[in-house]
This record gives sequence, C-alpha cells and structure tokens, in this order.
Amino acid sequence: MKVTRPELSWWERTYFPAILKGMKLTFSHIFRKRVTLQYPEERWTLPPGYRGQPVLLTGLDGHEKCTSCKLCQFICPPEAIRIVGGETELAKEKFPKEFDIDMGLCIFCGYCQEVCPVEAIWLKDAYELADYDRTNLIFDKEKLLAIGRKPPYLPGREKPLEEGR
Amino acid sequence: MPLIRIDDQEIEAPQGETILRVALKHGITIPYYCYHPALSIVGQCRMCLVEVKGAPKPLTACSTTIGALPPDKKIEGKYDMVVSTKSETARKAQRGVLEFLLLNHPLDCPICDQAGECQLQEYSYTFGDPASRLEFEKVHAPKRVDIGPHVVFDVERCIKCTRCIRFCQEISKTGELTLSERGVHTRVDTFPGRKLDNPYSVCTVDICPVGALTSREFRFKERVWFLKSVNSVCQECARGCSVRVDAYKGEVLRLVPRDNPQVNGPWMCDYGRLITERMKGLDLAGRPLLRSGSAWQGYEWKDFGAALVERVGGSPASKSESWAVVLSGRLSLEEMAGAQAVSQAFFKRSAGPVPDVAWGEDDELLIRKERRPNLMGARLMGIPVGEQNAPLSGLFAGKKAALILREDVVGDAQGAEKAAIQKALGAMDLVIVADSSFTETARLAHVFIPLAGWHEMEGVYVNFLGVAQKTARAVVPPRDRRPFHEVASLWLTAAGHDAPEPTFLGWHARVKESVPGLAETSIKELLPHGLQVLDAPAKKKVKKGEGA
Amino acid sequence: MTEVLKLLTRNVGKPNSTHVDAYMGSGGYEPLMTVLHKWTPEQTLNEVKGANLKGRGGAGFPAGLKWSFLPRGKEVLKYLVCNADESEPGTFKDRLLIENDPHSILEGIIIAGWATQAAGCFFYIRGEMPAGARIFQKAVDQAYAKGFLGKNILGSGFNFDVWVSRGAGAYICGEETALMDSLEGKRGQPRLKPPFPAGYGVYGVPTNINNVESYANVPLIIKNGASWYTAIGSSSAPGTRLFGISGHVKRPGVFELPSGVTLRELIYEHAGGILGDRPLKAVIPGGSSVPVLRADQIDVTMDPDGLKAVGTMLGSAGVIVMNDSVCMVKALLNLMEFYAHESCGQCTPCREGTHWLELIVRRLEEGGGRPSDCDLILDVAGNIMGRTICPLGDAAAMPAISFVQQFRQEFEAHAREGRCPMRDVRMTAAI
Amino acid sequence: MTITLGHYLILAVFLFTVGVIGALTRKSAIIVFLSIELMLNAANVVFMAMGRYFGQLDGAVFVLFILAVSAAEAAVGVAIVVAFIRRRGTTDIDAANLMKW
Amino acid sequence: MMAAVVFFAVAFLAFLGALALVFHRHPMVAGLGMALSTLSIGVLYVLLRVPFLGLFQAIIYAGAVMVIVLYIVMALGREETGPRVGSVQTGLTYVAAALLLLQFYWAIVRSGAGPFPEGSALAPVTSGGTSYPFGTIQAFGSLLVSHYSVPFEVASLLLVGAMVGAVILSRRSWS
Amino acid sequence: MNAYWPIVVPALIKIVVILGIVLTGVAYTTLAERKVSAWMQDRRGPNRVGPFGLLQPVADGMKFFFKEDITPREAYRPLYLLAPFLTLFPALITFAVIPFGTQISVGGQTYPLIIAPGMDVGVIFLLAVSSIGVYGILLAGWSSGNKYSLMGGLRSASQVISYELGIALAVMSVVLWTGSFDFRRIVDDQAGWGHFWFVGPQFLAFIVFTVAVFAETNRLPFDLPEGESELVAGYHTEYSGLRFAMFFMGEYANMITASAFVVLLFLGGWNLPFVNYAWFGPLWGGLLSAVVFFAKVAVLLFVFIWVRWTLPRFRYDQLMSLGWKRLFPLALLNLVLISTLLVLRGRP
Amino acid sequence: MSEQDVAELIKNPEFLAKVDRLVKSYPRPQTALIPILHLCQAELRHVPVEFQAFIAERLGLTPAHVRGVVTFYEMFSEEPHGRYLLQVCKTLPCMLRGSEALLEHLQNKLGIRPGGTTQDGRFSLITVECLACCDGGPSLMVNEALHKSVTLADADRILSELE
Repeated sequence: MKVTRPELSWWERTYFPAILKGMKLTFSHIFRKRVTLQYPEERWTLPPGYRGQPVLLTGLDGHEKCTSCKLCQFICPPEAIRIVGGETELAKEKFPKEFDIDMGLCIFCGYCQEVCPVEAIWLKDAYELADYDRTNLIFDKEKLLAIGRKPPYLPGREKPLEEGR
Repeated sequence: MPLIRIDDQEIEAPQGETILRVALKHGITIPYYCYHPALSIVGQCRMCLVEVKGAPKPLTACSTTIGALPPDKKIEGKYDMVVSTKSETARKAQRGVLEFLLLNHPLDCPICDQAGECQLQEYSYTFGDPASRLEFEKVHAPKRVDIGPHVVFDVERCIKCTRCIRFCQEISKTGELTLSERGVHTRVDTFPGRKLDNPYSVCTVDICPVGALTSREFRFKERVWFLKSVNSVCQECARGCSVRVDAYKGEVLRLVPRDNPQVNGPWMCDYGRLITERMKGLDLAGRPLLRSGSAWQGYEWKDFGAALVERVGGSPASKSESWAVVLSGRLSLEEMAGAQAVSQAFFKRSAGPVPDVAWGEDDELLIRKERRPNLMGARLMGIPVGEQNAPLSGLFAGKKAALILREDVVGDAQGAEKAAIQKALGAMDLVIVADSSFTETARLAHVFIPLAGWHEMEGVYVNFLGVAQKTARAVVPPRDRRPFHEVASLWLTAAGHDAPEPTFLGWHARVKESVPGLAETSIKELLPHGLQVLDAPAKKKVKKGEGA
Repeated sequence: MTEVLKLLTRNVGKPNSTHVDAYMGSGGYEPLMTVLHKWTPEQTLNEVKGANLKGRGGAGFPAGLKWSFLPRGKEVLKYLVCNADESEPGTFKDRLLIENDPHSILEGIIIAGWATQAAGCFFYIRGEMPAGARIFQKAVDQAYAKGFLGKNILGSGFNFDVWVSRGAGAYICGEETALMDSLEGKRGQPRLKPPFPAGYGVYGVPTNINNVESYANVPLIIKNGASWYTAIGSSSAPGTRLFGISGHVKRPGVFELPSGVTLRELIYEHAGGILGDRPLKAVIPGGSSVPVLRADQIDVTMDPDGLKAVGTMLGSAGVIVMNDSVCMVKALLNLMEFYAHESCGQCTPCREGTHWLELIVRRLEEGGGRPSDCDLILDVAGNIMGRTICPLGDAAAMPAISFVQQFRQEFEAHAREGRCPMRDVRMTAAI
Repeated sequence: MTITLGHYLILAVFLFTVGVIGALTRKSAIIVFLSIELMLNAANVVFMAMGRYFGQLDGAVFVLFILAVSAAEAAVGVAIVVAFIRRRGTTDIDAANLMKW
Repeated sequence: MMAAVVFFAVAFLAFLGALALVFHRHPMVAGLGMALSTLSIGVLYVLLRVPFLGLFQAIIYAGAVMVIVLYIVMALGREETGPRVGSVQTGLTYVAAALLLLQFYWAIVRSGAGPFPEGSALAPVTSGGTSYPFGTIQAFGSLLVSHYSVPFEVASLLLVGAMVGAVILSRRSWS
Repeated sequence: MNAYWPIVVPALIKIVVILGIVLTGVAYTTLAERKVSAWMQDRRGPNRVGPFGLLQPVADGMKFFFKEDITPREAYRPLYLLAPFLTLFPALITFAVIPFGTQISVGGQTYPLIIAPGMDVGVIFLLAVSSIGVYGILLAGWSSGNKYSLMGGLRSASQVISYELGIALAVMSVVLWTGSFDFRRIVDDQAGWGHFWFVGPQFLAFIVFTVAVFAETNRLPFDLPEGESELVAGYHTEYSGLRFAMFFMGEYANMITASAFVVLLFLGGWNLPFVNYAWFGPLWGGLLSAVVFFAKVAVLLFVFIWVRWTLPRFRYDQLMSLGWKRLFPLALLNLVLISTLLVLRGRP
Repeated sequence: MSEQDVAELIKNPEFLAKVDRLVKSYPRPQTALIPILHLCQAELRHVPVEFQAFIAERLGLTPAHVRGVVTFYEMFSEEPHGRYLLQVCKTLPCMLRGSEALLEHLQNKLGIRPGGTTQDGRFSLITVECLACCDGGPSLMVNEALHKSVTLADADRILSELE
C-alpha cells in the first residue's frame, strides 16, 4: 500500500510543533479523572462468564460429576490437570480417584470447562489465588470440590445439568 | 480376472472375492463393523452398503462377491462390476445405518474405554449426521456385566455385530456367547453361570468395534490417546506373538496382538496379556549390587565394569571348568551374543545350556508349552539347549561359580530340586545373577546385575517356527537397568577386551555373524511381521487374518 | 359376480376331510400315482413349469422354475421345505388347507419331491397352530401307512420322507432362510443371500421351499394338466387364489377365486360388504406388509399386475378391510408394534428402525407428535427399505410409508390436535 | 616531604619502561597501541613536570599537542585495528605478515 | 604534606594501571588499567597546577580514547591474549627494558635532578612569561594562540587528516 | 592543621547537606516519576506507603536492600562488581562543583553555597566526570556475560560519546560568551538588570544542550540502551538488589546533575528576574537562592518525566543521525555565530 | 422349584424316550431342539436354564446356543406361566374386530396385566401377535385351544369352564 506522507513546512520539519502539541496533551491528562480502582477496598463487578479458579461441581446426588474422561487433561494447554481414574459403584461407572489442578500452571483459558462433557468443571469467579508455597497451589479433588459449587445452583448462571442422560 | 471399478479406481480383482476385501486391499475406505477378516461373513451390521451398478438397492460390500460378466454384457464395455462407495445412494445408506446404530448406543464416550479407537466414533465423524433425531428414551440394558474373568460387558454399547460370538464359535471354538432375545432387545449373552472364560477371551475385546466388551485389566486405566505404542513380541511362550505394547508414563498398560499371519494371526492368549498384571508385582531392580557377607553395596554403572572384573578375576574359581553359565530363553539374541562373548573372555568356555522350561500343553491355536520366547534363537546361536524341564541342579554340581542370566533357577524350582540348587549356589565362591527383578536366585548372588525388562529394551527373538522378530523399547527404565549386551560391553571393555558398541545395533552386528539366517537381513526386514530365518518344523497354520 | 371356485377348497367342509381314505375317495393321490408310475421327474417338473404356478407365499416366484434351480439327479442330497409358518397378519388361508385338507398338500409335496428327486421334506408349521400340526402329522402318518411316504414309494424306487416341525412363535421364521435356521435348531435369523437355498439350504444341502398353497396346487395341475390350469384366472398369475378377507366385513373368511377378481367385488360381493354399513376407509390387499389402499382405489383386479398399478402388491392375498371407524395412526401403530416385536434383531436397520418407527407412531397416536413426524416416518422407513438382509425390513417400511402417504392429513391432524381425533369412535366390533 | 622534579621523572621513567615492555611483548594490536600511548603519557608527565620546574607553560602546551596527536592516532589506530580484524579475524599483530592489504 | 600523599597515591595508581595494561591477560582489564593510568596522570597535572589540562586528560584520554578502545575490545568479544612468555623476543625485551632503566637513571642523576635533591624542588608558581597566572586557561590560551599558533593549526590539520583517514579505513566498502 | 578547619568543616557540612538533598531528591524523583507517570495515564500512582505514597521510596529502598544479589555464572566478576560504583560515584561527585546558591553569611563568615568553591573550571570538571560515568555502563554491559547487556552497553557508550560532542560544543558557546569555566561567573552573568538568562541569547545552544543531556542520561526518547522490547533491560539486565539500586540511583542522580547543569548554564541558576537576594539579608537571601535553584531543577526534572510520556523512543540509527547530523552541525553553527557576535561586540 | 422339576423331568424315562424319539426322527439331531423345547414347555410350562444345559449336552450344542434359541422364540419362556395361558391376539385384523375390548375385559376380570399371572397360578394372560385366524377375530387361545370370534360373554364362559 502506498502511504502518502503530508508535505511538511520547514517549521513542522523541526517537529517542534508536534512535540509541543504532544506535551500539551500529556500535560492535560494530569488533571483528568483517575480511573484507578482501589483494589482491596473497591472491587470489580465481574462480568458473567469470568474465568477464574477452576472448580469441580457436584451433582444433585452430592457426588462429583466428573467421570474422569480426561478430556480436560488432554486439552489443557499447560498440562495443569492430572487425573487418576477409577471405577465406582455409582451409575456413572467411572470417577476420578485423584484430580489435581496445579494452579501454578493454570492459565484460566477455560478449555477444560468448554470440553467437559458432563459439566463437572467450571471456572468460578474467584481470582485471589496467591500463595507463598507452590505446593499449596496444587489443588486436589477435595479442595476443588470444597470451593466448587453444590446444587442448588444460583439462578441465571447456568442451569444444572439434568442428572444422568 | 474380472475388471471392476470402485469409485474412480479400476481394479482387477479375483473372481469370488468380496468387494470389501478388494476395496480394503486398495486403500478404499468402506465402513464396516461385523466383518472381520478372520471370521465368517454375516453381513448384518449393514454398514458397508455400497451402490453396485445394476443392483436395485445398495448391497453389503462384505458379502457381495465379484463375478465375471459375459463380454457382451460388460458395463461400459469393460467392467464386470461398477461399485460406488461415495455415491448419494451409498452415502445415504451408510448415514442411515449409522443413525440406527447410534439410536440406542449410549453417548458415554467420555467414560468409554474404547473412545479414541472406536469405529463407531470414527465413522460417526466421517459418515454420520452431527445431530440425533431420536427424541425418546434410549433402550436401557445392564452395564458392567461380569461376563468373564477378564472381560466386562456393557450391553447398552453393544451394536450386535456378533464378532465376539463368532470368535467364540469359530476361533476359540468354545461358544460361550450367543445372541439372546430379539428385536431391539437383542443382546449378546452367556449361558447363566457360564462365563466367557477361555484362554483367548480378551481377543473379543480387541475385535469389539465399540466399547461393549472391555478388558477388566485395562478398564478405566488410561484413555487410549495418551498411550504410546511400540511393536514388540510377547514373551510368554515359544509362539512369540507379535504384539503392540501400549504404555503411558512409564507403565505398560496393555498388550494388543498385531495381525501377523506368520505367527499369531490377529489373536493372542490371555496369559500373554496378563503380563502387565504380573509385572506389577515384581520387585524391579535398581542399580548394580555387590555383596560382601550379607551386606549389599550399590554401584554406579561406570564403576561397575571394573568392580566386576576385579570380583571375577579375584575369585578363586577362575578355571573354566568351575563355571556354570546358565542362560535363559528370555534373553534376546543380542544378549545371548553378549553372554557368549563374556563367557569366552572371562570363563574360557562357551555359554549354556539354556534350560527349556515348559508347562501346560500346546493348544490348537497359539499357546505353546515351551515357555521361553527365544529357545530357537539359542539353538541358532549355537548355544546348547537343555532337555525339556530337565532338573537344573545337575548343572551346578561340582561348580565353584555361576553366571545365571534372566532365569530364576531357585524360584522356579520345587521341593528337593529347589533345596539342591539353593545348596549348590550357597556353597559357591561366586554367583553372578542378572535379571530384571530381584528374584530368589538373586538373593543368593554375590553380584547382581539389574537387567532391563523386555519392554525396556530392543532385541531380536526367534520363535519356535523360526520367525525372527524385533522388539522395541516401550518404556524408558525408571531406574537404571540395562540390557545384558550393554553390560557385556561394559564388562569386556573394563578388562581391556574388544567389545562392540554397547548398543542394540552394535551387538546385532555380532549376532548376524553367528546366525546365518540373519546375515543378509536388515533390521527393517524384521519389522513388522518378522522374518522366517529357519524352515519351520511342520508348521501348524494359524487361521490368518489379512490385515483387519 | 365371479364364481367361487372349489378347486383348492374342494374338500373343505366335507366330513372327515382330513382322513386319507376320504381324500382318496375323492380321487386323491391319483396324480401322485400317475407321476410315480408314468412320468419321469423331468416330465413332472416341466408340467408344473408349464402351468406357470406362481408361488403363493407372497413373492410370487414361479414354483416350477424354482424347482428347476435345484441340482438334478437322485444322488445329490436335497430337501424340500413346506413353509406352513403362516404368520402374516391378515393371512389365514393356509390354516384352512392344513386343517381341512392336509393330504392335498402332502400329495403336492410328494409330487414335488419326485420332480426334484429330493430326499424328503420338512413341513414347518407355526407353533401357534398346534391343531394344524397334529392334523398334518396324522396325515403324514397315514401316508406312511399307505406307502405314499417312506422307502420305495409305491414300488417306484423313490424314497421320500416328510418331517413335521413346529415353530415356536417367530414371524420371521416365515422367511425362507430364517425358517431353515429354525429347522436346524437355531435362532430363526435370516441368512445372507447368496448363497440361495437352492444351493445351500437346510444343513447346507440344496433345498427348495414353497408355500402350503403352492404345494396344494400341484396335484390339481398334474391331474388336469398345465393348460387347464393356465386357463383359470389371469394369464400372468394363473389358477385360483385363496383370498382371506378379514377386518370390517360382514362375512370374513377365505374365498377361492380366480386371480382376476376385483377387490371391490371381493369386499362387497363375496365378503358381504362393510361391517355396520359404514363407508370403507382403507384396504390392505395382501397381508399386513403391503402398501395400503384408500377406498377409492379398490377397483383393481387382485393379481400382481393389477395391484402393482395402484402401487401395492398381492402378497399373500390376505385382505384387511377397514371402515371409517378406524384411526389409521392407530392401525399403523398396531402394525409397527408387530414388526418391532417380530424383528429378529440381527441386522441394524430393521432392529433399530422398527423400534424407532413404533416410538414415533405411538407418540403421534398418544398426542405428543409433531407435524414433522410424517417426514420422519417416511425417512426412517426409507432408511430401512432395501437395507436389510431379509424382507422383513421392507415389510415394516412399506406399510409405514403407504399409511403416511395415503392418509397424511390424518397423521397431521394427530400432530396438530395433540390427540387422536378418533379416540372417541369405538371401532365397530360386530361380534 | 616535598615532591621534587625527580619524583616525577622517575615515575615517568617507570611508566615509559613498562610501556616499552608492553609494546614489545604483547601480541594484541590494541594492547600494543595502548602501550605506545602509555609511553606518550610518560613523556607528557616529563613535559609537565619540567614546565612546572621551569615555571613555563610551554610544557603544558606540548602536552596539549601530544593529546591532540594521540587522539588522532587513536582514531586512525582503532580504525586500522577494526579493519584488520574484519579481514583477519584476530588482533594478533603476528597475523599482519603480509605487505599488502 | 598533603600534596606528597596525593602524589604517591596517584603515582602508585598510575603505575598499577600501567602494569595492568601490560601484564593482565584480559584486554578489558588491560584497557581499564590504561584508563586508570591516564586518569592518575591527569591528577598529576592538577598537582602540577595545570588543572584544566588534567581535566582535558580525563575527557580526552579516559573519556574518549579509552572508551573507544574498550568499545572495540567489547565488540570483539572476550578474547584473552597474554604476553609471549618464554619467547626470545620477550627475554630480549626485558633486557632492553633493564638497560633503558639504567640509562634513564644515569641521565637523571647526571642532570642533577635526582634522586630527589632538595634543589630540584618545583618552582613556585609564576606568570611564566605571560600576563596571566601560571596554569590558568587565560595564560595557556594566550601562549597557545600567540607563540604556538602555527603548531596549533598544524595539529588541527593533523586531526582532520586523522579523522578522514579513520573514516576511510573503517568503511566497509566503497559501494 | 588548624588552618584547615575553617575550610574542611563547612565543606563537610555542605557535602552532607548536598548529598542528603541529592539522595533524597533521587528517591523522590523516582516517586515523582511514578506519580507523574500515573497522572499522565489517568492513574493514581503509588499511594499505599505513607500519605500519598510518600514513603514509597523508603519501601523501595528497603526492598532493594533485602533482595537477593545475583552474580551470573558467565559474568566477569571483578568488573561486574565494580561497574555499579563507576556509575554511581561520578554521578555524585559532580555535585562537588555545582553551586546551588549565592552564599550565606553566618557569624561573620561567608560561605559560598558550593562544595568546592575554589574550582574555577567547574564546567570542564563536570564534563570530565560525566565522561568517566560511561565506564560504569560499559563495564556493566560487558561483564554481565549476556548479549543483551553487552548490546545495551555498546549502545550506551556510543550514544554517550556521540552526544558528548554536542554538549561540549554547546557548553563552549556559553563559555565563550562569559569567558569563564566557572559556574558562578556564568550564573552571575545571567543576573541583574540588562542581562538575560542564556536561554535567550543562546537558544540554539540551549536546544542542543537539552536534547543532548536527555541522551546522556539515557532518558526517553533516547533510552535505547535499555530498550526493553529488544534488550530486556539493557546493560543492567543481570543486576539485582543493591547493585541494581546503584544503577538506578546513578541514573536519577545524573538526571539531577543534568537538570542542574541546564539551570546553571541557561536558566539563570538561582537568579530570578527582578529579584536581588541581597534584599533578604545575607542568610535568608542565600537560602532563598538555593530554594529557587532547586525549584528550577525540580521543574526540569518534571520536564524529563513529561517528555518521557510524550515522545516515543528513537530508532538507533535515527538517534545516531540526530546526534551527528543535526545537533553536532547545529552546535558548530551556534559556536561560529556566537564567536562572530563576540568579535563584533568586541568583548575580550 | 424349577431345579427339582428339571431333575425329575430329565430322569423321567417316558420323557427321555420321547426326546430320543424326536432326536432320531429328524435327519440331524439339532432339528429336534425346538420340538424338545416344546416338550419341556408343555411339561413344565417353562424352559428352565437347567433344562437348557441338559438338552445342550444331549444334542452336542453349547448351552449358550440353546439359551439363544429359547429366548428367541416367543413360545418358550424361562419363567413358568400359569396353568392356563390366555393368549389374546392383538394384531390389526383382530384389533379391528375388538381384541382391545376383549383384552381389557380379561384384565379386569383376572386382575392382571398382560404378562402377569393370577395369584393362584391358574391363569397367565399374554398378548400375542397374529394367530392366523384373522377371519375369526378377536381370537383367544387358551393353551392349545383356539377360540374364534370371542365376545366378552364367550370369554366369561371360556374362563368359567376352566375353573
């Protein structure tokens, strides 16, 4: 593409006018309204669909919905998810004996939520996950379930999946 | 031969051959479920419907045979048959059948072990409609049916292709399975109280095109797309079935037969597969150990060669006749070559004998009573093979030192024989044991060499039919175990002897020198189906599959 | 009004008609003796061929031609099968013959055996006809006693056996290969064709299979000659046919008529008209598995060509008549339940498709349907049609398609109103 | 203690000698060049000290000239070194054994 | 007293820098040694009451010449070159250096300037033939543009020539 | 020795005071930088530590103090350790010759507000010392053993050398004008009736000098040595903790020096138009002059920050071309013009 | 219960003779399977798995095969039905002639649903597909006896005769 550059006068070629104009602009900003959010005191209203802490959900029967299909483990770009599957007496046959998410690796992409066929994993609106110890960032099944949501779910977010097929 | 056209491809096909076989042979995709190359043709899944010119309705490719037309009736002047697998008619038929198959098939792919290697899944993507038109409750049937000791049956997932039933009728000839009920309630079933319990029962899992039959041992272990597969050889009997070893994260999770008409067809026995279960119980060896008194001392490999040389050289039993060198039929050819070289260099005698361990009986299909995969290899290498099940205590009588490779002579012996061997070994000056697990024999050793398991190394094995096959490394040994040929290189070089490179290829070159059948062959020829290096003695034919 | 003939049904109603002596008293077994003593098997075969006897089981394949497919010669082991598994809804003509005139069937079988030099015949009768089985078994025993069966029949050197075998309640066993499987003591699942029974039948032996009525025609042909036979009825399907009329007619029953008779005549003359004198709504002219006809389509001759012209088939000539009290959706539901129940479960489209059709039609009938269901039925049935091993798939699909095509408004009315519009109309039962 | 002219001269002498050693023994062209500069600086010290001794600024003027010259020399010298390295890939003056460029 | 302390400290640093230049294997350290040396000499100039010349020394030698040299050394990478220890030339050089030292010493002694006689004490600051005090820029400038005007111009010519030469030499190509 | 006390004690006091002011200035310049940056971006800036974030520099300093000090394996250790000092010390030493006010008289004694009052070649001294400062950058870049650091060092060195020419020539024209290298003379020449701040008569020099000073201090738009998008953080990429803090302080100290330099040469030093400090008495006049001086410096520091958020970074070849092809000729031209003017005016 | 019955049955020489006769009467023994199963169904009113195993061995078939056959055919059941098996034809021609009413009537009268057995074990009610007497619909088959054109009154009479 051909870009036509404006013909500049000698004065303009020194760039002083442009520089001064720019300085004026930046200076004027000093007096504008501040947009900073005073974080711990003020907080965002999170938009719906905000992708924060991934958690595990339970079904109406109180058991985790996860069937250990490992699609999330497969899709997870940073390989933050580790699942050990096992057989259960429940109708779903299979359940995760172990289910870890390494929050140190998680990039909150939400692929796991997207790919989960049973809507067992969900990115909740929690985002304050910092810790002093990396090992504390590996969230195991119990923890993920504990911070996960239990039915009955809040209205408006998403309807709980019908149990069974 | 009749000239036919399938889609745009002109093919000369033998008369009487089915369309499906011809198409498969020429790389044309026709979906199918009930057809299996090693089983009879029933044509009941109706998935392989194709359009045949002149036929009023689509025909099943698996059962429609090719015939010759008289010259004046040839289609388009030259073809005996014109088949279309992609025409609107054919596609519609395939789509329709697939829709029917999926009607009552549960959508539990996330749970199903077959997901990832499921023909129903694959064809659904290729041929099916994205959405189901069924708006009714699916027909429910029992799940997790305990159909046999190694097989679990999910009735809902079954698409009634009857491959498993035909397998039991035609291959294992045990007939445990049948269809029961009828209509939409038709299901595969056993007789009450009689399980699917034959030595080949897991083959039904292999041939099940969906996840209806699952292996109890592999069930829910791992999703198949995580598995890393290598071609290998089963180690459990002299048949040496061609297998595929599927492993994940350093653990061998299952063995699946590879279709090899020369050896095992598409089948393998349950006993061979259960090696994954037996491996779990093994106390897998770590690093080289030397014993003085009752204390074991661990070594690094780099120091171990010298330690070995010193221990052997310093032992009073340095005369050749005082050494017993017992090899195993579990050693690969390369390891045998290594053992032979070590034996000649340090003990001034040739290695052997190789005990011929046998139990059970040969059956009509695959299982051999000789339990070592490489006995024929030992014979080819010129290493003497003992009498079948001959007691081993005689080998150690009067000897002062022993080198025992991959054979748990103590653990495998019984009663008085066991005591005799224990006594003989206990009285020796120097016992060197090399194995991949710390066996009972190893407890009596002065030197223990940790060997890589068969799944952790490459090697060539010759089965009783004289077919040489190569294994590949399925798993990197989590601890530092090595195949014996590498140990041999270490040992020989530590003493200043010439030795090949401590690699499979280095020693394989040495093997080629001593096995005439292998001399002219390349490694490539040993893959994937092996190579007949010896005329087989009265070869008993296995029912052949032709590449399912 | 076409004259009711008494050829096949000549012995029906006679006292003691099932006894061999009665049968022989009216000239029975004479044709058999004729062929055994005077005719070669070839001659016999050609005579039947010449009569152009069309199979009466439904497919209408010429019987003589079918026989000729069997390998020739005495030395080749072959079997005959008589298909007495009459289970098509609306068809009940064979029961009449079996229960009233078993010997004419038996004679036809033995003549066919002579013509084809078969070793014997399996008489496969429905399990639901225990009486028929008993009667026929008795007839066989009598025939053995008279020497019409067994070794060296009537001194001709011809050995022939008849084995009576009962089915056990499976419509599909009326299909020839399923019947053979059933005979072999297996699940009655149809076999893949080819190989055809003429090459690979019962026990893998070349086998010929014919319907009861077909066999019953054979003595008549032998007795009177092929030319006599071809003169009766229409030229394309000579001979008389046993028309069974059921449903909403005043006089249901079996009528033996030449095949050229029209449907209207059959219903209004022979069967005495519509029950309750209500208007006619629909007719299924050839057993439940053929396409249905509307009331305005009944002026057709009851032969294959005539029915083909209105898009249906003669089938097994079982006419089911429905008056205007019938809800067509309910009628179809009944048929679909039948086929779903009777599908053997072997091949996919039939196993799954019939079940699905049943579900769709039931939903329509029960009021949960939607207008698109009509097209869904057509599409699903179309997917079954011609995709199955045996004709049961077609048999289920054809009524489904024809019901929807012929009575689409009624189906749509169900969907539209969310209920069966005729649910309050009680079907007339004239009992 | 007073600092005399001798102090400056002896310092200059030492610096100069070290410069000579560097110029003659080092391989690197850059170090050789710097050694020569060091010798110049030693001379400068003498100029300055003498000028101070005689109460004349002429020594300082000379120093200024030498500064100018050495700056010029630095420019040319560095340019030569750069060009040499470009051609030979080393600063080793032994590599400069050809009488042509 | 103060001046003596400063002198010895600075002289030591100058010598140290010189030694680093010649004997340190590392060209970067060698260069830094040279820089240290020149800076120290600059301080000596200040002690000798010509402060601005000392600052010039710092600006020109330390600030320009040495920076450019080090720049080159840096750009070359970390090549290490030591002295040619053991070669004949090295031996001869040391002999020559020793002889040189002796000769200088003899010369200094002969001249009566050393070692450190009180009489060779540096003279008090005088105007030195100009109307300005010794060591001031004014004095220096007037001397430069009057008595030394011709050498001054020649030096500037030399500088221009050197500049042109450097540019020509470091041109990659003439294209 | 007693003769020294009247000189040494006030000098020591002045050193302590000036260093205190400068180091505090450095600290708060960092805060100012962050605050002003924030304002210009409609943010608030640091406001957590202390009122309005005033203790933020303390917190930062503490943090630097406790941070781990890492020496890379590839680093050439002696020089790596030396480099930060070579950056910081020259930056601080320059304050020795910068006068920051007239003088104050306490107890009959008059103390000029400069650490080294006798230095009549302060301008050259300043130039000399700042030319030494480049060693720190050069050594840091080279000794880190990191290609980014090396590139940063090389860029910085050539940039500093290139722009030093402009500075020297611009200074020269001022020196020609006043005929002295003494800051005090230069400032005095800008004081009183009939004299102008040199920003007027020496406008070209002012422009050249200011621009060059931005480059000398590696500030935007000339912060190529740090160009984080290409060079991570330039020559101090590998430094952390206290050593990094030294670079950081050095950079801000240089900014203050540069601002002071500009104020002294062109903006009239502590002079204000129509103000005579003698009016306020010997003590208060002196202090007031110092306050005015530092206020001017502060304004210039603000300009530094202001420019940072206004102008984008130069490309390296543009930087060089600006230095050599624009500023250098301009400075020469200015020198010729000034000389001509002086000759025409006939001033000695 | 069924185990005992089977044990008795397969020891009953009369029954065994019948079986043997059937086996011999066909060209190949397996053809006798369905007739034998009919025998058992008639004797025990169902075909228990024990009998299936017995007959499989007798005929040289696998038990699974026999089970497949038993479950395939409608007339064999693995669970016993009542002494009288009432089979109502529900297919179209019979439906047209009132089989629904008949079935409803029987249900009400016996208090069982199709597939059920009365508590006293006398009657089992099932629906069957076409009995091939469409002209005589609605048809009702009681064990092996076929009743045509069964009115509700007929049905009552038939039942009462059985009691």
